[in-house]
Amino acid sequence: MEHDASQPPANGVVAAVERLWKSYGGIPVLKGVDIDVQAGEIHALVGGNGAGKSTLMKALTGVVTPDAGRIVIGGSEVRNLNPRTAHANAVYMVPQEPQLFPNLTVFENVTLSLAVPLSRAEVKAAIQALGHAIDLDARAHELSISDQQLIEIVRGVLRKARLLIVDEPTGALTAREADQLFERLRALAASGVGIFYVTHRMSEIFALCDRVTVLRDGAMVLQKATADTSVEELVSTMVPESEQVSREEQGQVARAVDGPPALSLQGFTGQGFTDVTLDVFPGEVLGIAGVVGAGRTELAETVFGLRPGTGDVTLLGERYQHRSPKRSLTRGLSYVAEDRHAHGVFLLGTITENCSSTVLSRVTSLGLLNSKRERQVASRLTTQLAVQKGSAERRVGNLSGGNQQKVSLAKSLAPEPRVIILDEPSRGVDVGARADLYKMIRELAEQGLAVLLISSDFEEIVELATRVVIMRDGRIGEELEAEQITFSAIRDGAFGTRADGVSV
Amino acid sequence: GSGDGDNGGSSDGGDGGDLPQVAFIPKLTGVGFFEAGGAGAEAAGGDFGLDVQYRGSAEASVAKQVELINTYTSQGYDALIVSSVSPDGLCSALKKAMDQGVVVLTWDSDTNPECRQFYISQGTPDQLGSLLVEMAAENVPTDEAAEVAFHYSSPTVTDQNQWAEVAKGIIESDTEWEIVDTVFSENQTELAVQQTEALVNANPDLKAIIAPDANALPGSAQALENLSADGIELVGFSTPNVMREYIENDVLDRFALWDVQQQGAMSVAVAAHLLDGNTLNVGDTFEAEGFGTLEVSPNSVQGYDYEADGNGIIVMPERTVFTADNIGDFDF
Amino acid sequence: MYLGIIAMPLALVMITGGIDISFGSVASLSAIITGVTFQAGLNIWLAVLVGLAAAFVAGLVNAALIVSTGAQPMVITLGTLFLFAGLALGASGLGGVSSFEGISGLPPSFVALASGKTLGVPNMLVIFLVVAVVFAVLLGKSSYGRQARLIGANPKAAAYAGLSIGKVITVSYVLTALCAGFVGILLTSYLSSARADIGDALLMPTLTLVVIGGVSMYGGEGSIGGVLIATFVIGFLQQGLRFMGMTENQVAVVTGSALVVVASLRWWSGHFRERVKNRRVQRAALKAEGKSAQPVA
Amino acid sequence: MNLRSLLRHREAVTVSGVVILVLLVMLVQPAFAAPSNLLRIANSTVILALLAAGSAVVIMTRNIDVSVGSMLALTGIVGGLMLRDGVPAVLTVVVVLALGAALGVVNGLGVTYGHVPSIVMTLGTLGAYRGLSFLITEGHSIENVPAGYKAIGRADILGVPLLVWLVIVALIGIGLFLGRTRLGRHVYATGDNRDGAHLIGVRTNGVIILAFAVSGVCAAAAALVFLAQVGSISNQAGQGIEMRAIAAAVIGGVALSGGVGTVFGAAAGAVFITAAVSSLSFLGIPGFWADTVIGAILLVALFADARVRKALDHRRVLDRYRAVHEAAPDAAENRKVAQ
Ligand SMILES: Nc1ncnc2c1ncn2[C@@H]1O[C@H](COP(=O)(O)OP(=O)(O)OP(=O)(O)O)[C@@H](O)[C@H]1O
Ligand SMILES: Nc1ncnc2c1ncn2[C@@H]1O[C@H](COP(=O)(O)OP(=O)(O)OP(=O)(O)O)[C@@H](O)[C@H]1O
Ligand SMILES: [Mg+2]
Ligand SMILES: [Mg+2]
Repeated sequence: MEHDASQPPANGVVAAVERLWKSYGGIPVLKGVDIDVQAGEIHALVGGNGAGKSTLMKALTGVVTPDAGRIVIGGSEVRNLNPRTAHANAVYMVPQEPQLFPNLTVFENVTLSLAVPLSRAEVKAAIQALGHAIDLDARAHELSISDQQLIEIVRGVLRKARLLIVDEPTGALTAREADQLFERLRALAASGVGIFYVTHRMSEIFALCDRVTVLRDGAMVLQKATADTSVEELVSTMVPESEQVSREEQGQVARAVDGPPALSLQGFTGQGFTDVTLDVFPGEVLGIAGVVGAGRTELAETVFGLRPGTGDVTLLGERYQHRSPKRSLTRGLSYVAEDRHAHGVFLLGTITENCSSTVLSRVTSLGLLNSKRERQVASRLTTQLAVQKGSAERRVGNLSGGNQQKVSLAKSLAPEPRVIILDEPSRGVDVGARADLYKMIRELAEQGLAVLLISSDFEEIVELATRVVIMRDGRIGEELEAEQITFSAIRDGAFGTRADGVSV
Repeated sequence: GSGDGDNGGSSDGGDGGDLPQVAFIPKLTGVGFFEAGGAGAEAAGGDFGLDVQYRGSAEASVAKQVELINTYTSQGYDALIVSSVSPDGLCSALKKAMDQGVVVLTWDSDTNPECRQFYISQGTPDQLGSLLVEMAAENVPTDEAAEVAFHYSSPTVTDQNQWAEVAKGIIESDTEWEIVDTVFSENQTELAVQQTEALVNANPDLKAIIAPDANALPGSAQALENLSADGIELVGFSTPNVMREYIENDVLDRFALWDVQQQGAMSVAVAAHLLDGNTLNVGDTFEAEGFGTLEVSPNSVQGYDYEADGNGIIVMPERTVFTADNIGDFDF
Repeated sequence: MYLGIIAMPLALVMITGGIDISFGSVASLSAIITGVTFQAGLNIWLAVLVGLAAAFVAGLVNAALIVSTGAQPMVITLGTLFLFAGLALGASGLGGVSSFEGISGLPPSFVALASGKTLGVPNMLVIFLVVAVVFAVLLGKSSYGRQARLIGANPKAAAYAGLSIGKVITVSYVLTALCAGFVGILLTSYLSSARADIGDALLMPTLTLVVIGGVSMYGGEGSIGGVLIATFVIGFLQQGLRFMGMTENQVAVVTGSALVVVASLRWWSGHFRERVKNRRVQRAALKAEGKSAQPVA
Repeated sequence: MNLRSLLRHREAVTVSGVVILVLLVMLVQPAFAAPSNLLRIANSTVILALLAAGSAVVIMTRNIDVSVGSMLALTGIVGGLMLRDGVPAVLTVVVVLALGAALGVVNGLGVTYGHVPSIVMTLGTLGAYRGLSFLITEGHSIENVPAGYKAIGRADILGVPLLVWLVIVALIGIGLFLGRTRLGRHVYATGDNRDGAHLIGVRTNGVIILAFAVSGVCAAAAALVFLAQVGSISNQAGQGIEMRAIAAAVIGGVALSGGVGTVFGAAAGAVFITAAVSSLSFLGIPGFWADTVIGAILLVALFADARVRKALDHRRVLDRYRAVHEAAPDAAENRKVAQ
């Protein structure tokens, strides 16, 4: 039984949790949290990686069973909540990692979660309203991770929910799609839906949300109306003083232009991109901007040796033909994959096993693993990247999303590459860690690495890149340097609006 | 007490009271043929004052039989009576048992002669192989060209292959028949039905199917019934209870078997004789209650060269051909 | 023991996310080829080498088909299960033996391989423990074992991490075939007869050991220790039940049920332990705050 | 439908495999393609097809059922005993099917609430159910199924055996259930991504229990067919058939990793296996070489299938990218308008 979202309940509170406890293996993750959401309210939930946001939201939808505490939905306590009873109570969550059915079509993926059948046209319209057209008959496993995320969101907004939870929806979306999503969420809120919005992007909190709650180490440390707070306050409550890193100046690393490029592509063509020519020099961060589907991931994967491609590749002065991931890694080229669950990490493996997976030959003597050396590699990287404290023997599958991303990075840094391609590196990384990450990327460049940064987060490109090329529909468009690198310039280039003289 | 007690191995191991313990082991359980033999053996146990236990595994495999033999040997059984799935596969286990003073006999399907004391045979390969051809020849004239096929359990099973080889030899030398195919159904009834159906469809001129296997024969009969194929003569070996309705429905005219219950009982009688401290050698005769006089034949009747004291073959006196006229007299 | 020797490399294959159901046929093939070459006049130990070489080739065939077609290992090895079993029969026929007779007359030194004792310890136990140690080190301590586990955990991520997937998978199937061939030869020694159907009954019991040993059907999880324990526990359990005078069928019912109950208890006990632990931390934390616990739901 | 989109349907590939096989054997022995022989093959496939369909439903939920052979034996023995002792056929059928469902539910309960991996659970019941059937029969096979019941095995409608019709109807029923009903789609969803299915409110435990129950019912139906076609049953019936059933499902395009496939594919896989086995008699290959030839046929078929599939996938990826890039100018238009 679905509740009609258009009728706000008499009580303003749509849902609330009281004194909620949850531990994993004797480690508390939620320590007696109280939180609620009002009808028509968009309530931001923020906190560092591993603070417990996703766990809290999962408890509210019955995905995880709390150890103790009350869950109140629509004014009455619900016991033994599971996703089905949550749905019956009109609660729905868009999860942090897409949970689509890889072998079902897009259409089935959307409609299966709905109680009322929808026509193809309606589904198509709903998808287009939030982004671009996606083939309804494509199987979900054929979609890029961003398209998968989009489908997840579509499922959420089509659902006639009274409480909608969106867990970091914009991680894989570009600014435009995010804007469209915000409009949609505002409309839903206006019709009386209560929304929990989990995010790491400060700007979104202030642009979209009415109230904000900060979680730290499983406890609530701040709850205020957004109007009454500031980015500074949020950041300082999220990240304990001692761990805060001063935000770097906008000053970008000067690149050592003289000398040959570390990576050079000439007339490079493959699946999804055509005739790409570009150079990356040691010491620079070359941003590749573009919208979802521009073909940047394909370009990176082809260079790395995962897909076939034609054209010349020169790596560190030598021609690089017959590419394979293994050769790339031994020759000094690393790639941080975009889809961390599918490609980036081994969820069943421990942190240590993940970190050493790219350098197994270096921690092996006579065919046997040297576990001491292996642990050294892992601890150096986890310290450098500030991966969540605790045992290095934890399964990566049990880490929070942001920490998984850090492990994915650590894995690629382990072989001490000379050229590194980062594909959406900061997806799901919290503010504090993001500052760390940015600092680290700059340091890597300073140490002489050539960094190729693929990002759909234009602010990130502006902040990090020393040079930017824009990719559209599989081709390299314009190139921006130094002062030319501005948010609007990139956006115009990526969406192709500049050429028509349409200003944005 | 134990029979060849010179090694002083086992008196009364296990918990079987004071009666000597005898394990009667089939190739596999769950097949009417072996069950009947087991029933005959267990019943005879009472007559001869032995604790006879029918024990086997559900699948016919060398490894399982070896496991069983080793288990019973170490439990101190006094005699083992085995229908072997392999002529030499059980040898080391059986020899170990004999070394410990256990009486080792085979029934139905033999091992190599040096691995047992006596084999209680339902008939020599020559007897059984020619019986198969004789039965087929009742309805298919031997002096006319005719297509015949064989159908039994598997290319690796000993006794059936021996009979089939003898039969094939006779067919080649004494008849105008042509053997068009030999198919195997691996002890699976539904496969037996399907194999015969395919066989019949593939060979429209087929005149006879020879199925010396307790599973292949009823399967073939069912297939002929399913196909309503009248012109094909079916003969083979199986138990009367299984075949009764096919004989009654006139799907086949005759098939043969020895009285397997009697074979089980006779094996137990031989075991009892040996456990009483008697010795037997080739040419000896002895009185067994209910069986009259039994004679020990040399291993050569089964085609072996091996000769030794206390070693030989005891062939059952008779085999039965079942027809509509006499099948009512049997119940096993 | 015999089962255990194949169960360990099979565990390896399953940890890479594959499966091999053809090993019984490989055991038969290797046994019969050893027998046939021995009968042709070769020294028995050279014949054993030829038998193992046949197993090696069989493993390569499995691996090559699986890696090159990308088809599901279960069906590929089902195909080779038939193929190798048929070839084993054929080889015995070509060797001039009727397939149902088997090849005997093997020298005593060879027969002693499986049934003899060294320093009072049964050879089989020695062989089994050596194989167990080799595989425990291989899977637990070597780079190869790590790669196998990572590939099973996530083959795509393994490709992104530059692991040589084809090579690792090939090695795992070849090892399985080699061990199967070795077991075929050991069984030949044990039964002192080389037969074409020697490996027929190995499949299900071996698979049982592997999955009871905690190896996941979907790859990435499992250990040699688990398989080792399963080998001994199941071996002793069945032997014990038989000793108690149960028939084979009663043994089957009891082992089958025990298997299920133990597997279920393994999960539930872990679950309860976790809950108790979590309750305890929660109480401690609450006490530290000076409040009393209020367990709900 | 053009050839390529036809080939994309895995069932179609399996059916073409069967057709090619029949044509090839026909070149050697025209009698193989005679309608009577084809019908015979169909009739012989019935048992395997039912078991393959049941296995397929379980595999779709990313589980596996290796106990189908034992369930066949146990339900068949109960059915055989009832028929032999004069229980009306209709009542027997109902009881046997219900027993099959119950045995399947036991498997399902163990897998879901018992948290036993399905392979372990069904390996356990593989032994246990077969042991039980032995204990019931004490090893004797059950003969003398009434002729009236066996007549079902020989009855035909329009020349096609009745049992083949019944199985086709059953397959269509299961196929429609899986493909067209909400619960059926939930079966696929559960196998494809159990967490995801749980998240959108699918009763994944219920779905898995249901799948095992379907497999049990299919095994019971196969047992009823067995009784009609074979006329007797022993506790050995169906030994080792589980692997063939799973293989048939996989050949028919059911992925062991779950979420993919149809019962028609599984049935087509069963036909392929049966046709391959029975082609041997027609090719004049002695039974001695049967295993070798079957293995070779299977491997050649898999190899060819893999090649075709690879080529198709490659084409499809290229098509997709072409479509994306051709649509691109359009998409850019839309974006501008949306500004
Ligand atoms: N299944 C699990 N088993 C063990 N620990 C877990 C499990 N799931 C989550 N955790 C732990 O619980 C903590 C909270 O995780 P959660 O996913 O809620 O964080 P989060 O706030 O969503 O972080 P992020 O912003 O990175 O997504 C983390 O320390 C994580 O490692
Ligand atoms: N395996 C695949 N098979 C077919 N099409 C694919 C596959 N992977 C991606 N695509 C399609 O190719 C197009 C480009 O892919 P992709 O989204 O990776 O580009 P991108 O520029 O890297 O975008 P972003 O990194 O912002 O997600 C998309 O339309 C996507 O749906
Ligand atoms: Mg999270
Ligand atoms: Mg991308």
